[in-house]
Amino acid sequence: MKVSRRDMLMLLGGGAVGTIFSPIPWKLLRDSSVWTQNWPWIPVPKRGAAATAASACPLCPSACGVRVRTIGGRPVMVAGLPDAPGQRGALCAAGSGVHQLPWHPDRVRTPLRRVGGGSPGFEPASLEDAVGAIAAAIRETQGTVAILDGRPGRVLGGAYREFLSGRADTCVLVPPSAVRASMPVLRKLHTRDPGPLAVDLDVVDTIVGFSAPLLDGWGQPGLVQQRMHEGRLRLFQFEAVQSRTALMADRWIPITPGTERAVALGLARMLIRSGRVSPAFGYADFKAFVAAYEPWTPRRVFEVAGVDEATLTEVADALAPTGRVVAIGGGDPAGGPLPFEDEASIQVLNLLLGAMGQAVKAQRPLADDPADAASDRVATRDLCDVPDGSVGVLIADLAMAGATVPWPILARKMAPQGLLVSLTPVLADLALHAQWVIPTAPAFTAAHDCPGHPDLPRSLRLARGFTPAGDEVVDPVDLLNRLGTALGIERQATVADALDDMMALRLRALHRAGDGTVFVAGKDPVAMAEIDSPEDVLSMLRAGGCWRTALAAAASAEEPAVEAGDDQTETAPPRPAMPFALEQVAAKDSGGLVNGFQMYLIVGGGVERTAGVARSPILSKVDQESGLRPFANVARVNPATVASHGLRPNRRWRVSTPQGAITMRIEPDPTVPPGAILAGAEPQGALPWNAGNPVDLAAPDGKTWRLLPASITEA
Amino acid sequence: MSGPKETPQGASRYGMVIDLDRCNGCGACMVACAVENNVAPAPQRANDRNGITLLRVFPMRNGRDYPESRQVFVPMTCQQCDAPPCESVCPQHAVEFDWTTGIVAQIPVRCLGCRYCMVACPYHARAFNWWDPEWPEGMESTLNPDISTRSRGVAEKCNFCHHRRQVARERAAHEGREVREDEYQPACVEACPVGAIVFGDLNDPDSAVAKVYEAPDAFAFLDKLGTKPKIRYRSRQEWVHAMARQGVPEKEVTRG
Amino acid sequence: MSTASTRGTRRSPLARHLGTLMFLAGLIGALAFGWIVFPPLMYSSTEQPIQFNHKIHMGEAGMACADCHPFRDDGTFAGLPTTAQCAECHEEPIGDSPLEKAFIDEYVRKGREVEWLVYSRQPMNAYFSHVAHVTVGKLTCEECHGDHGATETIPPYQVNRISGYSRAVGGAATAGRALLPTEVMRMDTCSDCHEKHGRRSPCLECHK
Amino acid sequence: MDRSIIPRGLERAPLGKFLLWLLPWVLLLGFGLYSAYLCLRYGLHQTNMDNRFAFGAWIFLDLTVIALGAGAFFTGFLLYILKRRELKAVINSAVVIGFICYSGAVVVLMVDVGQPLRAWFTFWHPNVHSMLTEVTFCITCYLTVLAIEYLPILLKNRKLRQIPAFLVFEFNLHKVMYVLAGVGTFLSFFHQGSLGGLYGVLNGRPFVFREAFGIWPTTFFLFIISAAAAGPSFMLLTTWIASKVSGKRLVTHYVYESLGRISGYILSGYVLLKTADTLFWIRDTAPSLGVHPASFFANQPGYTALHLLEVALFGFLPMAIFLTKRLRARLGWLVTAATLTCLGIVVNRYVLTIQTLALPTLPFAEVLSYVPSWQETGTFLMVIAYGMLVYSISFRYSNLFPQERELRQG
Repeated sequence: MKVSRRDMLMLLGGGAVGTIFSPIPWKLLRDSSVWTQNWPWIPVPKRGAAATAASACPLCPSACGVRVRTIGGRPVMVAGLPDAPGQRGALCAAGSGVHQLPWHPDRVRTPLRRVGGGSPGFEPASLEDAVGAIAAAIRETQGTVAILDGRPGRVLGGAYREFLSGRADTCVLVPPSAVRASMPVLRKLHTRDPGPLAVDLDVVDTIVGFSAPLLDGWGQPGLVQQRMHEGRLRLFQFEAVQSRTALMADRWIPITPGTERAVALGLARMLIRSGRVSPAFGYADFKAFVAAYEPWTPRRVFEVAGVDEATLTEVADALAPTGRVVAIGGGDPAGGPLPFEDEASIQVLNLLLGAMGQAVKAQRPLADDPADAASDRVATRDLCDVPDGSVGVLIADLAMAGATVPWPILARKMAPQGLLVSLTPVLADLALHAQWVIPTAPAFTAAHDCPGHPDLPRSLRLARGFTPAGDEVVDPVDLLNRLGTALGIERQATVADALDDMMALRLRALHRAGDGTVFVAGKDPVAMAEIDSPEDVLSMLRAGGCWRTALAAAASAEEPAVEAGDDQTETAPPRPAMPFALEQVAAKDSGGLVNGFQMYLIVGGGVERTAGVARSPILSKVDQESGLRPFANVARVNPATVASHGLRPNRRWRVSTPQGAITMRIEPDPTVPPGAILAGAEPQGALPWNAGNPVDLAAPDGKTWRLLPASITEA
Repeated sequence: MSGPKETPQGASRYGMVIDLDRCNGCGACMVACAVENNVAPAPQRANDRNGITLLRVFPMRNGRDYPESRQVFVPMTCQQCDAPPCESVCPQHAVEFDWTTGIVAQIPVRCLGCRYCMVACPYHARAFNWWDPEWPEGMESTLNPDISTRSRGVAEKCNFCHHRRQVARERAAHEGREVREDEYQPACVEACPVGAIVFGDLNDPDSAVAKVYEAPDAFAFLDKLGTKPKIRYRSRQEWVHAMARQGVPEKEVTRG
Repeated sequence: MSTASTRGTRRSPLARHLGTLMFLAGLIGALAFGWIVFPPLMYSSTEQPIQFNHKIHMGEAGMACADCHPFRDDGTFAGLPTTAQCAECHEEPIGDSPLEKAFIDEYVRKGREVEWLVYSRQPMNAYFSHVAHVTVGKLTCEECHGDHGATETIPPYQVNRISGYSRAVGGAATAGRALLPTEVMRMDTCSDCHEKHGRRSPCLECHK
Repeated sequence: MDRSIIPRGLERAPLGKFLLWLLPWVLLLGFGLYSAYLCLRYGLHQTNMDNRFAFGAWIFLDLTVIALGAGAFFTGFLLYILKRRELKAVINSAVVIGFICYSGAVVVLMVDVGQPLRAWFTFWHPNVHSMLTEVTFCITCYLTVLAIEYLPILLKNRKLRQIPAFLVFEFNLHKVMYVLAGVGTFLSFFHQGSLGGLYGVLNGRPFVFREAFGIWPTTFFLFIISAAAAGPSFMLLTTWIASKVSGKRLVTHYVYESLGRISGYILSGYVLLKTADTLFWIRDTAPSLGVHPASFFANQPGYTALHLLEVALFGFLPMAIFLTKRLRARLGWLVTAATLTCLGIVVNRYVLTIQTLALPTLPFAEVLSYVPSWQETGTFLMVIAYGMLVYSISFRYSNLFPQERELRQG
C-alpha cells in the first residue's frame, strides 16, 4: 500500500483539527499573555510586615520630622510627621523621596582616586591608599589644612575641629549661606554680640521678605504658609521674580533685580522720618545714622528699584513697630545668599521695627556642647573670607548641607598644588573636582543628628539608619582616626563609634541645661527640665522626637533709650559706635550692570536643587517630566524680552556673564521681569540634561552667584 | 456604562477638592504619588510628554505679562469622572467604573496598550509605559508591596491610591470596625504640605470633602463635556474661573 | 501526480479509505497529545526545601492553622512561620524524626529561613485579604486550601514554564483532573465564588 | 524559467528584470522588519509617540490605507451586488489590494499596541460599548473574508490548478463568491464606519466629537462614504500605475471611466454631507461642549487650510472632473482627479488622527506636534514594501486583469 501525498495532507489536516480542539493553542495563548503580566525582568515588590517609624529628614537644615512607612524594616514611603513643631506635617518634594538615596545611581561604592588629565575620571582605590595620600599631603603642605563643614552644628563638626586642633595652620570653613543667613548678619549689626539669634515664627504677625524663599526652602515653609492661611501671618514680598513665595504673598511688590538693598534703605528712611521706629531702637550717633539714610529718598528708590513712593508708603504704613514684624532676606539655598550689604540693610529694619526680643530672640548658649569642641583653638571661617590660594588640603563634607558652594569660589581658595578630598555618598557636584572621594553613609543608612536652621530656634532631631550602609562606607570619624594615626597625632576620639559618645555628651549637656522642650508626635510636649535622664531624652529623640530650645524672652542687646528725633539724640547717653559702619553700607550703591552686559541672570531653584545628594531618583524624574522648577539649561525669559531680542525658543542660546558662558534653551515665562534670565542651579554631573551650571558663573569674590550681569547671543 | 445608576446602597463615592489658592507648586504630591505607586525613575529620554507622571502639577497663567502675570498651580490627575470617556472606549474592560467607590479603575494587566483611552481622556491624565520600568540596582527594595509594578506597553493612571483603601479596610475588618475617614487618604493628600487637597467620601455628608465640594468658589475643569469629574478645584481669583472656562492656548511645541 | 496516477485503478477498501483513516489518526493523535501529554509538560516541578508533616502538627500536637499561619496586628496575613517561630517548639528535637533533626541542624541552629515555595501565593497584581474571607466571610481554611492539614507530606511546587505562575494560582485543572492536592485558585475561581455569594466585585476589589 | 507558472497568454518581463524590480522592496522590507523588531523587543519608546500623541503616524496611515483598501469591498459590492459587470476587469486586483491593505494594517497594529500578546483579550473579554471592539471584530472577520477571496486568484495559477482538490475548492468558492462579497461588504462597511466612530464618540475631544444617529456618530457614515468614494479612485490609480510600470494596457478606457464616474457621484454626496456636518458642528456641537469653534482655528491657520483643502481642492475639484463627460474621456484628467481624491482621504484621516491629538482640551495645555521616529517610519515602510512585493508577485503569476489578455490580442 502506498501512502500518497494526499494521505499525508489528510494526516496533517486531522492533526490540525485535533490541535484546535485540544488545549495546546489556547493554553499557549493564555500562558504567553500571562507571561507578559509577569515579566521576569520587572521587579516584584518584596512582602513583609508593615510598620511606621519616626525619624528626621537629613537633607537640609530645616530638619523636618518624617514618618517612614517600612515593609519588613525597609522604608517604602516618607511623609511629614504630623504635630511636629515648626513644620506641622509638611515635607518638601526632596524629602518625600529621601529613602531612595542609598540607591542613587551615582552612589560611591569605594574610595576613588582621580586619574587622567584632559578628561579626568576616577578609579577605585583602597582606603589605605587614600589615608596615605591625604596624610602625606597634610604633612607636606605649606598652606592651610581645612575642613569644609557644609552643615555646621552637628556633633561631627566637633570631631572635625578636634582633629584640626592638633595642627597650627588649620580652620573649619563653612559655606557662605550659613554665615550670610539673616540672623548671623543681624547679630553682627549689634554693638555688643547678643549671641546667636532666632526668628520666633510663633509670635511674628508680619514678614517683610526680600527675595526670601519663605515658601521654598527657607526655614519652615510649611509653618509659614499654614500660619498665612490661618490669617495669623501677613507677608509682604519684595522680589524681582514672581516666585512661588511672591505669588502666595499677601502683597508682592516687584523690584528691579538686585535692588533689595535700595528698597530696604528706602523703607528704613521712611520709618525713621515718619517716626515709626521702635523705642527700643538705640543708636549712639542717631544724627549720623539719619544722615546716612537721607539719600534714599522715595525718588531714588524708584529710580533704582522701580518701587514707587505710594507703594513704599503703603508698606511702611502697614509696618507698625510692634516687635512682631520681621524682615528676612536669607537668599536662595541653590542660588546662594544675598551680598552682605544687602542682608545688612534688610536687617536694619528689624532693629528699627523693634523685632529684637520679640520676633527675634537670642538663643541661650549651651555649655559643653561637643559640637563646639575646640572652638577656641580652631577658627570657623566663611569660605569666602580665606585668602585665595591659601588652602593646601581641604576635606569637604557637603553632604546634607542643603546649600550650594560654587566650584569657582572653592577653586580660587585652593593652593596651586592643593589637595581636595570629598566626603560624599554620591559622585556629584563638588566631588567631581576632588582628587580623592571617600564614600560616606547616605541618608537613612546611619543614625546621626540633624540640627535645625540657623535662623530659627535651635533644635535637634535624630535621623535613624534604616537600611545597612554597606561595608564600603567610611565613617568620617574613622577616617580622621586613621589620618591621625598616619600623622602621629595623639587623638582623643580613637573609636569609630565616637559619634555615639559625642551624641551622649551633647544630650547630657542639653539635659543639664534643662532648656527647651521635647516634642514627640502624638504625645504632649515635655519640658526638658522634667525629663529624668539624658538617656530618656535620647530614647524620645530616637522615637522621632524633636528638641527645641526655648527662646530667651527678652534678649535685646540694645537697651532702649533713643527715640527718633533730633533733639533726643543729644541727650542720649554716649554709647559705643554702632555696628560696623551702617552708614557705609547705606552709602554703597547697589550693584548695577557691568559694561557690555545688559541683562541679569538670576539663579534659583530652592533647596531641592542644591547638593547632588539631595535629589532622589524620583525627584529627578518629577523635575525631568514636569518642568515645574527652573532648570540649569533652560533660560526663562520674559515674553516681551524674547520678542524684542528675537530669542527663538527652538534655537540654542549662549548666556554670558563676566565669568563665562553656558548654552541654554529659551523658555518664555511671564513671571520673570523683562531683561532678566531665570535659571536653576543644578547639582553637577547628576543628570543627562545638564548642559552647564549657572552656579559656576559665580563672581570670584564669592559675594553672589544668585544675581549676575549677563547677555544673550545665539550659540 | 456601568454608571452610578448601579450604585448599591451604602456605596462610597470618593472625590477630591483642590484649593488652587493654597497650592504653591512645590511638587511634593508628584513625588509622593510616584513613590507610593511604584513608578520607576525616568529613562534618559523621558520628558513631560512621555513620562509616567500620574499626578502632574501644571502652571496655569492669566495670560498677562509681568508684573500683572499671575499663575496658579493645577495638580492634574485622573478626574475620576462619573461618566468617564475612557471607560466606554476600552475594548477589553481594562478600564472599569467601580460602582462601589466611584473610582475609575485602570487594570494594567488587562490592558493591551492600544492607548484609545488616552485619546479619549480630555484631561491628559493617563500615561503610557513607553519604557520598561527600571530601578537603580537595589532600589526595588523600596517598592510598595501594596501595589503592583507595571510593565512596558500598558496605560496607567491614578486610582486614588485604591490600595490604601484595601489596607485600611483590612485593618478595620480585623479590628471589627468601620474605616475612619483619615485612614484612607491618597498619597498626594497626605504629602501636600499646605493641606490644599481634601479627599473623602462624597456620599458621606459629614466628610470634609462633602462640605467644600459644593462651595461657591469650587469648579470642575471641562464640565461641559459631560464627564462629571469628581475632582473639583477652588479659587477665589476670578481669572482662574474664567481661564478654566475658556478655549485653546496658542503655543505649539514640536518634539521628535 | 499521485492522485492522477491512481485514478481509475481498483483499490482495496483500506486504500480507498486511507485518506479518512489518516485524517482520523491525525485527529486522535493530536487530541490525545493535546489533552494528556501536553498539559503536564507545561509545568516544571520543584521539591520543597524540606518536607513538612501537617498531620502530626494538627493531630498529635493539636495545633490549629492559625497557630502557624496567623494574622498580624494590622490585619494582614503573616503567611508562613519564620524559623524563629518554629524554634519556639523545636529548639531541640521533640521526636526522633530525621527530618526534624535535619531541620533543626540546617535552619534553627544556623538561624536560616526556609525558602518555602508557596503554592497559593497570589501574583503581585492581585490583592487577597484573608481577613475579608476568614474573619468577615467566615470561610474555613479548607474551602480554599483543601484539606492539606491532614497530609503527611507536601507536594512539589509546580510552576508554569511560560507564565512563571504557580500552578495553584494560574493553572487549570485540565480535563477535570486536579494535579495538586491544593485547590486551583484562578481569577475565575474567585469571581465564580463571589458571584455565587451574590457579591459581584469590581476589578479594583482584587486587583492592585 | 518561471514561464510554466505565468498565466497563459500573458506577456511578462524576464525573471531577472523582475527580481531586480523586487530587490529595493525586499531591502525596504528588511529595514522595516528591523524597525518593527526594535519596537517589539524594546518597547514603544522607539517611536516618537507620547502620552498626548497616543495615536501617531501608524494609526493615521492605517486609517488611510484601510480607506484606500476599501476599493476591494466597494468594487465587490458594485460587481456582485449592483451587477456593474465592467468592474470584473479590476475585481481581482481589488481583492489583492484589499488583502494587502488590511493585512498590512493588522501587522502595523500588532506593533502599535503595547502588548500584542494580549490582543486576543478583546475577543475573550469584549467591551461591546467600544468602537475599537467593533473595529477589531470587523477587521479580523473581513481579513478572513479577504483571504478566502484571495485564494481563488492564487489557485487559478497554472501550476496550482493541476491539483484537483484545489480546483474543486476554487470552484466551490466561486459559487459562494456572492455571499462572500455580501458579507465582506457588510463587514467592511462596518469596519470603515467604526473607524470613523472611533473618533466621533470621543466626547472628551470637542474637536472631533460628533452628534450621533442611533449609536453611531456622523463620522461613522462619513468614513463609509469617503472610503466608498476613494476606493474606486484608488483602484483607478493603482490600475493606471500597474499599467505604466508593466508597460501594458490592462483595462479598457471604459473601466477607468466607470471607476471615475462612480467615485465622482459618491464624492459629490460626501462633499455635501461633510459640509453639512461641519456646519452643524460649528453651530451646535462645539458650543454645547463649551468650546468656541473658532478657538480651534484662530491660532492654527495651517489647520484651517487643511480643512478647506479637504473639501475644496480634494473634494469638490475631483468631483467636478469626474462628473464632466469631456474631461472623463481623457485618462490624464481621470488620473489627476483620482490622485486628488486619494489625497483628500489622506488629509481627512490626518486631521482626525493627528490634529485631534495636537489640540489640547485643558486651558493650560499646549498645542503639540510631533515627528515620527525612523523606527516608526520604517515599520510603516515595511507595509508598503510588503504590499509592493505581494502585488508584484500576484500580478506576475496571476491574471489580475482579465481584460489584459484580450487587449493584448486585440
